[in-house]
Amino acid sequence: MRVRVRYFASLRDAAGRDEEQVEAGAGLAALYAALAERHCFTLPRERLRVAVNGEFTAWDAPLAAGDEVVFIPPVSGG
Amino acid sequence: MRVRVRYFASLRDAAGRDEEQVEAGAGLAALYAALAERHCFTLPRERLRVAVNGEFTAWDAPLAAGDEVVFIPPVSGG
Amino acid sequence: MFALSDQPIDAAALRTRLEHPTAGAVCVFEGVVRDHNEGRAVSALRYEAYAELALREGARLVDEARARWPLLAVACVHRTGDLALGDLAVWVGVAAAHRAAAFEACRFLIDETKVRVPIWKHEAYADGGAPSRWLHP
Amino acid sequence: MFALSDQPIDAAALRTRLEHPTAGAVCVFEGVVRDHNEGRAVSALRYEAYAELALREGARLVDEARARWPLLAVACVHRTGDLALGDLAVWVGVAAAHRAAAFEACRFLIDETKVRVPIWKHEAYADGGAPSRWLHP
Repeated sequence: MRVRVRYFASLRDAAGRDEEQVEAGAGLAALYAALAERHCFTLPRERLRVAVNGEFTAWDAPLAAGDEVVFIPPVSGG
Repeated sequence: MRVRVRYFASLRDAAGRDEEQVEAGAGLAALYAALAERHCFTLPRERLRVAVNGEFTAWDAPLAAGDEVVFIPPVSGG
Repeated sequence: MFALSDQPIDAAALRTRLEHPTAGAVCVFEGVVRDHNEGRAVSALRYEAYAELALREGARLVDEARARWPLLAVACVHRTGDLALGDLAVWVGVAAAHRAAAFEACRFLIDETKVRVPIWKHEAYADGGAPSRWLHP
Repeated sequence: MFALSDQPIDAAALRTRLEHPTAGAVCVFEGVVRDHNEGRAVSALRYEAYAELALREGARLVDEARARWPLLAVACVHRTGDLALGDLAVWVGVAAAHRAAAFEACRFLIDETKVRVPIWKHEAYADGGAPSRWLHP
């Protein structure tokens, strides 16, 4: 099952891209672990939130093919 | 000993004047009591502050001839 | 600075007094003349100040705020005279490096202004029966 | 309303959105780009937002504030893109009948924006040695 992952802030810099299509059969936590290894993300998952299709969601929420996934680093607006 | 009393807000309306020269030999509390009777002030002294020569002062502070006295009703700016 | 103004308050001009290179947070409070007070329709409103003491006490408030919080700029202006609905009655603005100080000092300044500075409000009411009055809360 | 803007924030235009006949209290918070952060001289600053979710979460914040306090008007705008020193990064304005609600809701909105809305700050520093970075507090 393929999903689209979009990257923001330091994750985009580390990934070197705005987005990519990836395999995500094992859920969001496993997906972040795989991408962190591939792109050398240094933020541990515990410091992130995750959004699917533009809404915050739980790390164990189910995924569907074509979903848009965003891993959300600690925010610093304001 | 004569002092100058200036009136503001409801005290001015009740006194019908901005200021007057009055005898004040017995101190500030006695002066307010006398003026309240003369002008039918309804505010009890406990609800007022008093200023002499442009500074808040205690009710038992000494007076000198020519002092400017202002009885300060509860304020309502803001 | 603490000032009285018998002319409409120019909020934009006051805001420029808060500019400072290390100011990261600006908090502004505006008190506006409402069309109602305590359930009565207000038709006219006037503020009177004992100016000498109001300015002195207002300056003291600003000094106290600067002593309690690390402020970079403070401006506080209260109207006097006749006001119309929607007019600014008071403008308080504070600049600080961080927002906690800006919010807390701004709140302190308006709260203390309302209880300590010798300024009085006179209200007239639209419903014919209620007489106009000085507010002495 | 909660909005993002890639153009300079027009504070005066936003202030007019808070006008309301029963508004007696207006509280405004402005976050301004400072020349220093954490002891380092800032030379350039950029904000990036995950816009779809930032707008949705921002609108939720405004709804939550309206549920907690009796507000008459709310406006909240956050900048994105490249900012200069002194530029407004965020503008939050609240109108209410009384000042407690205005202050508390304004503070709530900026506090929650800073921890919940997906917007990130990128800083570059004037002192040559320090590399630019995304802030992930």
